[in-house]
Amino acid sequence: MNKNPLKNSSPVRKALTMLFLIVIVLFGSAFIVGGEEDKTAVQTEQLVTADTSGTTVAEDVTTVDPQTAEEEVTPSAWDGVKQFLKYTGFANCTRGHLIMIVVGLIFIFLAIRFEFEPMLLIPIGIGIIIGNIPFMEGAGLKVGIYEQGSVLNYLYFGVTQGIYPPLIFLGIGAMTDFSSLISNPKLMLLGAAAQVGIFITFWSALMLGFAPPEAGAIGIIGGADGPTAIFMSSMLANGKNVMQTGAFAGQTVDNLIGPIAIAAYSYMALVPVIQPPVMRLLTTKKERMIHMKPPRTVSKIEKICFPIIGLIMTCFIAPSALPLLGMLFFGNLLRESGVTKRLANTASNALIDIVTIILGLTVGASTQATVFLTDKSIMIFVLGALSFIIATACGVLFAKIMNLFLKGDNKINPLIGAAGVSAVPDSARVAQIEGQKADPSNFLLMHAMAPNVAGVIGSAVAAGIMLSFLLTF
Amino acid sequence: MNKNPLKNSSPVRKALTMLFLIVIVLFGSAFIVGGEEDKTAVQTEQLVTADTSGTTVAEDVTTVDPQTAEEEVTPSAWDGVKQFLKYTGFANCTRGHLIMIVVGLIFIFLAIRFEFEPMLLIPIGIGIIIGNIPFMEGAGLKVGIYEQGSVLNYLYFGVTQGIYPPLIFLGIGAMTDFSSLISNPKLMLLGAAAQVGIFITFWSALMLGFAPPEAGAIGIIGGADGPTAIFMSSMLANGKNVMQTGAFAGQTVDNLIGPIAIAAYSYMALVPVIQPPVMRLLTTKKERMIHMKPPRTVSKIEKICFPIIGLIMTCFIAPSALPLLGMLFFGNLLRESGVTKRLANTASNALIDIVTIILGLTVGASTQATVFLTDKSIMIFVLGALSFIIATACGVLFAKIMNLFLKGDNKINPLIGAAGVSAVPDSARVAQIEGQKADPSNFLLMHAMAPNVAGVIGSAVAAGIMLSFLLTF
Amino acid sequence: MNKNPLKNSSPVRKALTMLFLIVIVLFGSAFIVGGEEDKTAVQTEQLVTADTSGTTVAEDVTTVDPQTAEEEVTPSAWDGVKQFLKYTGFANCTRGHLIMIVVGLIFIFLAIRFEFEPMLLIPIGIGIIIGNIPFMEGAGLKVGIYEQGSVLNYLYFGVTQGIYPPLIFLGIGAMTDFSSLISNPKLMLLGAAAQVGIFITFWSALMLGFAPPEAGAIGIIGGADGPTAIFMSSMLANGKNVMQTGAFAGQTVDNLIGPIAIAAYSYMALVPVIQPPVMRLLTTKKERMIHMKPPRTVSKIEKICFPIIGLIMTCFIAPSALPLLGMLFFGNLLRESGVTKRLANTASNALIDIVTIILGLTVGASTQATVFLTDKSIMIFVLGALSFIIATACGVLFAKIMNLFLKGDNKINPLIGAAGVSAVPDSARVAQIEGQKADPSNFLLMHAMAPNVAGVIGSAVAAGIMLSFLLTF
Amino acid sequence: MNNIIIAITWDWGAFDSFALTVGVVGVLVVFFALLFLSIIYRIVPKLINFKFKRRAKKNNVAMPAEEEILVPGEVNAAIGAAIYLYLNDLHDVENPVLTVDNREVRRQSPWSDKHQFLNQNVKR
Amino acid sequence: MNNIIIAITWDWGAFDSFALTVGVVGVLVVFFALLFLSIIYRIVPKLINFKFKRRAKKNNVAMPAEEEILVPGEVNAAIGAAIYLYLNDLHDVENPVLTVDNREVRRQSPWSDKHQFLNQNVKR
Amino acid sequence: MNNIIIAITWDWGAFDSFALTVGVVGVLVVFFALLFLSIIYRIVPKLINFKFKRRAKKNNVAMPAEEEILVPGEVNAAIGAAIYLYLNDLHDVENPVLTVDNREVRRQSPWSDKHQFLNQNVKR
Ligand code: NA
Ligand code: NA
Ligand code: NA
Repeated sequence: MNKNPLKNSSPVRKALTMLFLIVIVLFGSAFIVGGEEDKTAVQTEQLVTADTSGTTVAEDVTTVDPQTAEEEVTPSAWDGVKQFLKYTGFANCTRGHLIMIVVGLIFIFLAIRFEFEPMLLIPIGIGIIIGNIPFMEGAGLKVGIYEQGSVLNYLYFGVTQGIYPPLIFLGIGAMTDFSSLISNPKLMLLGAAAQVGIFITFWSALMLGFAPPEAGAIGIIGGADGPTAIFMSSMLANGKNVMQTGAFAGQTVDNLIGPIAIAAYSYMALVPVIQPPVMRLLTTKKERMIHMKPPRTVSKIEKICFPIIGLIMTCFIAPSALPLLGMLFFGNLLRESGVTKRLANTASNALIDIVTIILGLTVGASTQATVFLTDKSIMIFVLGALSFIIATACGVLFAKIMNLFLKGDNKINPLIGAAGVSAVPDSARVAQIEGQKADPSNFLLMHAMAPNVAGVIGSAVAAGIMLSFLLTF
Repeated sequence: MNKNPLKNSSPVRKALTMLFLIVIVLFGSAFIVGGEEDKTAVQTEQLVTADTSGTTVAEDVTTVDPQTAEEEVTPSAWDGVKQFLKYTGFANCTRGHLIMIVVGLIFIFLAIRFEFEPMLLIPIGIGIIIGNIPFMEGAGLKVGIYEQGSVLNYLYFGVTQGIYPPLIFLGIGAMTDFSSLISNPKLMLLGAAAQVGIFITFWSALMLGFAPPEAGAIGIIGGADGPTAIFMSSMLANGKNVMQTGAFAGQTVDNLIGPIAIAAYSYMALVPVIQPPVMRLLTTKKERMIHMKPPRTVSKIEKICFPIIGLIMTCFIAPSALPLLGMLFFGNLLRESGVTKRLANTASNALIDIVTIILGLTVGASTQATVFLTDKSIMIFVLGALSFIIATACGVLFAKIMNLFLKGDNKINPLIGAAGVSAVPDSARVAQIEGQKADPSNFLLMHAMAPNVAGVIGSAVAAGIMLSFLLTF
Repeated sequence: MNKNPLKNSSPVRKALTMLFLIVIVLFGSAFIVGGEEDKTAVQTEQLVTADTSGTTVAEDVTTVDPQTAEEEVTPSAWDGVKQFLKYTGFANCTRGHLIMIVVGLIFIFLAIRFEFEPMLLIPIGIGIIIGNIPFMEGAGLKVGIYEQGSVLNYLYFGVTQGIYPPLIFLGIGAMTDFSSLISNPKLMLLGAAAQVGIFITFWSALMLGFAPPEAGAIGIIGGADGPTAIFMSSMLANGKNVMQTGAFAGQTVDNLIGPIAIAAYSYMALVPVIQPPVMRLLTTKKERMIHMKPPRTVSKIEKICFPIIGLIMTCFIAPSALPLLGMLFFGNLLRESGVTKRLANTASNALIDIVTIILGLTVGASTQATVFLTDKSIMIFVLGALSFIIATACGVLFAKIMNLFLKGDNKINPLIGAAGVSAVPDSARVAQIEGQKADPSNFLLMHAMAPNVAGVIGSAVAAGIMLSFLLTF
Repeated sequence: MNNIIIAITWDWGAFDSFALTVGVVGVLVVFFALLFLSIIYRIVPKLINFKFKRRAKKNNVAMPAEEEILVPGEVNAAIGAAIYLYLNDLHDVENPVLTVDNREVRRQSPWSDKHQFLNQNVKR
Repeated sequence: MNNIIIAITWDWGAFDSFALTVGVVGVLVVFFALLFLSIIYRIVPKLINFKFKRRAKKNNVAMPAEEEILVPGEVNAAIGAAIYLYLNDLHDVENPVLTVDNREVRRQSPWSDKHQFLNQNVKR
Repeated sequence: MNNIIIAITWDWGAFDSFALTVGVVGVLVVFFALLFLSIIYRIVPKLINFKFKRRAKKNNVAMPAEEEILVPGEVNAAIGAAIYLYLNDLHDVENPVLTVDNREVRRQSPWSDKHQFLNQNVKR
């Protein structure tokens, strides 16, 4: 029984609510951009922020020159009050800050209201708010995530250097059961097919004017793995590398870690909204009704061999993916060895939780309006959506192609192809739900887990290949 | 039933024991300062250290020149023994080291014997001992907390850069229930009133000759929040900032992190000793007997909104408090969102414990006698006590003022005003205990929790304001 | 009942299997070293790697010049494929990589098959594999542990700076019960006797041509404490210190952290194989049958005093051991104080697990073939075995000497002398097992725990003394 | 350290206008910030209730009148008793003689798993 | 940020041979890597079984025919029902009114142990 | 690495007086340090007992004679049996065929919560 009348919404209603919120924000921000006199548009957006922005607007927004701030330490108490006011968020607030705060609130709302990946969206959402509390930049307050010596800057170090993603992969490895994949290895190909989206997005990004390393980092959004996307962008689009080849020689890549991470996590959270239409469009009802034969059981020794073989094989092929795949398979060996349960537990609980909290917070905070709200960010969001849709389509279509060569009860339900984008375990759940819509007695979840986890491996391999081409660009 | 005859002591006896110990130490150290022949005074202090110091004194204390030490690698085994002895703690021991080791032992004793904040006093106490094991400074042994490259120095980095306090606030947020405050918001003002102590101490410190940034960091001791005090001193009194204004222009601030942290935690542990006399002095028995009406229940949605609103509001007012308040409210949202219990658990268990252990240890170790035992440290202790007393008084008095405007069963028991100093949850417990002394049927604890947690917010806001004035001093 | 026919092997069979594996590897590697045409030898070694190395060999191993790699970004797709292939592990693989991967697999095999210290051998084993995935060094891929900016390099920082070992000692302290030692302090001398092995190995290493600081770090392998060995080598044989005395003046010490750590952990895991023959050789059956009188119970206050006294005493004697012993006794006080169980739990669970995972992984990965497979590494392994054997012998013999002075039921079973090498708790278990072989009614475990934990303290003291002599060498 | 002679010089001159400003502005801002917050927290529940009530009316669902769920006096007294007992109990600390802590049953440990296990058996 | 006018310029020229190479090589390598892995994982169980069977024959122990332990249809259906119920249940979220979380009983805490404990007593 | 030819040169000359000093001083200091500690730990319990006894006498409370609480032989034997069984049991390792680990019931996870939960249902 539903005790909470707010919660019994269908996916359609979820999608509508979400789109509604996005439209309001874009609409609102367009108004704000239009002129100061339209500021009231912000106030209607969200109950909670109404007061905030109301108060904000009421304040006298005076811009200050930080250089002169120090000289103004003045004799009278009233001047003291004025000086204090110059440092408040009210005095330093811009439209961008307000837009981003609203975006953060929407993230939190989606996480709590619809339970879209709450472990990720709540830290990111609150991070967006924290990163967009306006403060006087350049005054040495050590508050902003981009200010040397600030706490957020120290915590952000693990993002910019790509340290957190491998630690998260360690935890993922320690909590992932690869049995489905081991029992039916051919489903691994579905995880490969979905990676086509990565490369098509890479091309699209190139044609939209991004430099190749940036385009590579953007493409990986389609891999639907937050940690992989952050790792790639910290390597390729980190605002530090200087390119040496072709038309971009001598230029420094942009720092796109923030937009790429936010896009990747946003779309991962929105998998239950994005994938179903694509899946239904590309499959017939008959295909969606295909029952797959139950997977065989997997012996302990197979489970132990899996991470070891996987590590050696994939890393010989793409050594650049070592930090990700090495940790993933390491975690899985801790889990499956049977003699290190204790370490696997810590890796998949305390360690991954701590890293998730800090990673989410700092990735969110890296969206500080003054550096985040650019054309590039918006293009990255568009490309990310494209990437997800193509990846889903490729997974589904490849399953249909495989079916041409498979007979009888070996046939694959093409819905599970969509799970190849990873976004573990949401896209596998989407396959299960869509399968049950076609035939309530159809249980695809376990089958969908195979391409789902293969997608994680596939994206990491793709990332490794990209890195070997683009790191030395 | 009390099985342990050592434990059934009244607060008065506790206070006396403690004062007795402090007197002995000061007395003892005075004697030691007086001359080498009085060394025996040390030996009577503590059963456990008796042997230690006895042995110490028996050794031939030869001071060595570290520069010449290397040349003395000599042919005979006896010279080798002598060289080894030069490196022992016995050879490098000074009175200061012994005094501080005794102080560390007292901290541990208080923690185990009276359970005064054991989670803080034991790490700090053992840290004081570890930081005062005498060693040959400057010989490159990488032992001391102030020696580049030593393990303690690496762990201390999180203190000097103010990284640990926000992480602790994250955990505090994740374990704090703000219901009492939400159900009776007017009690928040008591948490504001108690912060007056901060500013009065700031003034006093100025008049004792501290530079304004140092005075600001000292004042915050009255906020009764260890993490806030450490964060403030790492920002303002870190031994690195160069002042640019007024009479102190060109001077570098002193590094007062150690004394401020030790003072803050000591007084927080001593809240059950310091506050009751002040509370009884300022209230009548009739006032202490006031019963407050039970708080209303608080809905889940209110609890979710609380941290979000609190974060935006307080940080707009004092952006410099963002690292503290941002993390506090982030942790609270993890707790209250209902969808991230797992993260809240890790933040309030593994994460806060790890940080507490390392923070306590390094703060303790930073009291290395050669840098800690100065006039300034002693003045800071005196100012800290003053600060606590004033803060308690202000909280109590403000509750009495509020009562002038409140009627009937809305009246506030002024005892809970003392809880406004924070020191969560000890000062709330003190209010409960004092209330029950006046009327055993009076249960103030839940009411006292409101100003108690408001005090945390209030101190952080006060810290933010101080920072915006003093960081650019 | 033994369900798994693979598991019911006697220690002898264990030893044989292990020796067999080692022989195969050495044999195989000798063949590989002999010439390219013998590569097939590798393929027969291990079922799992058979495919790997098979594939490897089949590839065209072309060595590339990293400097020219960038210029070869070429127009045709085929050139692109070739460029990609140059970056694969297949193209960069050497015999050394394959040998080390096989060694890693053996570690994992031993851990899972015989449960030899699995918590250490699995992270180290997988670390060895990860560290020996071949990649193009110097191309800026940020993959290798010795490449600045790579994730492994960041994690390795805690090894090279000696930060992890003290944190592990904190956890060990928090999980060690020193009761046996407190109840029978004279057994502490057995923990001292076993340290003779350290100094004899130090001499041997000197005579094999190692510089004194390197020899000191190698000697500590005989202390049978992985963390102590890593800490020592990070201080003395870190590839950074420049020596200033004697024949080695002006030379930089070698970086021996990897080989020393691997040797220490390998032999710790092999304690059940190495110690029994030595123990049986040096004792008569009658001696092995000695029953010891049960230890007295220990009061809580004694347990609290133990770490405090131990910390002050040992660190006054050897201040350089402070990071290790300080943390060990700190952890133990957290455990025994009775008021900080929560912190002790975290230190002995989440914290030690996280550090163990990362330490094991990076120590393993530091065996990258291109820096690890040297004469020195092999000599270190030989010296390490020597060290363990001498330490075991000294412990046993010293127990026999003590028996000359003890009467009646105070006599010590010399088997527990072997537990003085530490390797907690494996060498205590070995004493128990050997004792029961002589007399099934003899239970030495609790008695053996006393020299066992004393061995930890003894090695740390020995390390401190070494440091005070050799850090300024 | 050497002989500690604390030279306390109380300098009223240091209490300049800057000090005054910081103190006064500080106190006022802290006060008004928390006053402001307390007002908002007074308003928010009403807004939420308003929204809920409207929704409830639309759905013909009876909403519980939240404000009225007050803990009655007797319950409070019982709770008080519990607290009292707890606070008294707090200082009932363990016998200083050997305590066996059976609660800490850890299954595995890199350093002392078997050790722990065996110890527990032995002590019991 | 200022007025955001997204200037999208779609430049086919950027799709040069390098881009083509990266894309094509990338897709192919990912595909063949996973194909390769899937083949290996198809082979490994057979090797393992072979080894076990030989060993089992030597020891005269009957090995369970692993491949045949398949979950029958009815079990699968039952599991399906469980999943179905679970998925439906997932959105049965708590009453928005006060929830007392008794599960989080922490014994000790540096900042709020007694506080936690007392709160729990009080709310119950 | 290339061809590993271990050139072992045993140089007695390296065993100079410095080496001798370090070794001898090291062994002696370790030995005396632990001897010293063992003496202190022998003394401390007596001091504690003395203090307690004096206090007990003052309070007329009978203190348990701690030293005499010795575990009797039979108990020790029983413990031994338990250890013996445990040590034997240690190598009774799980069936190599599929093991379902029901113990690891995690309630929430950022990456695999529902996945975990569903898996558990499915496997059961
Ligand atoms: Na993927
Ligand atoms: Na406070
Ligand atoms: Na040892």
